[in-house]
Amino acid sequence: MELTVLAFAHARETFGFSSREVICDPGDTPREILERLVPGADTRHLAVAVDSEYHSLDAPVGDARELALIPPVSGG
Amino acid sequence: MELTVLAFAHARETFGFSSREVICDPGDTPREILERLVPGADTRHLAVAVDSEYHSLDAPVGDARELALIPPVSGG
Amino acid sequence: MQSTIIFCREPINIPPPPLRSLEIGSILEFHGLVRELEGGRKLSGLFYEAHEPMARKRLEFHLSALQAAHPVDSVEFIHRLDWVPVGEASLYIRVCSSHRAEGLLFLSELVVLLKQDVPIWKLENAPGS
Amino acid sequence: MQSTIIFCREPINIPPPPLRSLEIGSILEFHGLVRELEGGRKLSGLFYEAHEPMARKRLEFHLSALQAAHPVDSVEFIHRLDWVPVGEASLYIRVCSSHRAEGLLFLSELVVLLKQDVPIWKLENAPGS
Repeated sequence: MELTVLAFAHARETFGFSSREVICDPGDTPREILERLVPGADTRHLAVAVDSEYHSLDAPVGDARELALIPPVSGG
Repeated sequence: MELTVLAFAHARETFGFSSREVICDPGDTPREILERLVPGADTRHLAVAVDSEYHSLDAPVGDARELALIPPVSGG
Repeated sequence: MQSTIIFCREPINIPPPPLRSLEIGSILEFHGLVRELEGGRKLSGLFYEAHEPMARKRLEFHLSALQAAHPVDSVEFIHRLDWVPVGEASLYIRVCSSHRAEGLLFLSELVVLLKQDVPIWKLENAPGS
Repeated sequence: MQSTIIFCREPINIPPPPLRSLEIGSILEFHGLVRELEGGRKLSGLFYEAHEPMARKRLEFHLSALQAAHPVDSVEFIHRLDWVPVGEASLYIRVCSSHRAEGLLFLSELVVLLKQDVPIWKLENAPGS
């Protein structure tokens, strides 16, 4: 399946892209997908969202269309 | 000496005036002055101010120019 | 801190905010409106009365105390007196500060103190009516 | 409760307050302005970026939770995105309620929640600049 990976703010610098299409399986976890994209990338302060809902780095993405990389927020 | 007694809001109804000039001595207390003005008037929920500062009902008014009768406030 | 205390007898006229520096990060505004129902009765307005010189003195005292606890850059306090129709503002407060935390505490504690000992009263009817 | 969530890319345009009943007794407004100094450095502005659909979803979630805790009549949330010059507002929130207590809690908790998990970011420079 095809998944859109969106990298926001500082995650864009860490991962080196703002949007990327990747091929993955429903059983893949965000951590596995990110490791394939950028091996060894730092995910310590990163949250992820799947189809606009926060999601564990280690839970399968299922039939998601979008994976968003969410560094610490700073709105307001 | 002459003292202006001001009655605000519900105190105006209790005491029956909004402003009154009275003759008193520096040693008189607000309670004594009020008792002379309206014998038996209810002072239970009344605060008083002397020259725009809160004052005890039982402390001498000294050389005050104004005694204000302050029922419970309700601004805002 | 720059502070302004105004008592007016017409609809409250809100001045432009006193943005005195580029370090103001928070502007908080509070409008207190007269509500139609008060204690279950339907009103057309409220009459506000004050011991103005004393109210000003009490407010100045509270503003100084609040400024020591929650430093802000400016506060404007406007209270309308006399008859205020339902739906119109009897009170307006604006607090400008670097950060919102101080502004929120300053504003919320100011309204509490106002209702505690500042000689302003609301009456259901104008005196003598 | 009536709630509005707006993301804009121009200076924030404040609509007239949605006074939906004569039982509104409190209007609270918060303007968050971009400050010149951030971490000791002098800025000319900040660039705001959001995951808009997700930010909207998170905000809707928080507004519902806050409404259960502190019922208010309406809330308007406006966040400006892209470049916001120093001295201009990046955030505007207005809360209308019967009483100020609910409005103050709603407003102050909303800003805390916003900064906790709503995907909006401020950057010192525009991406790619």
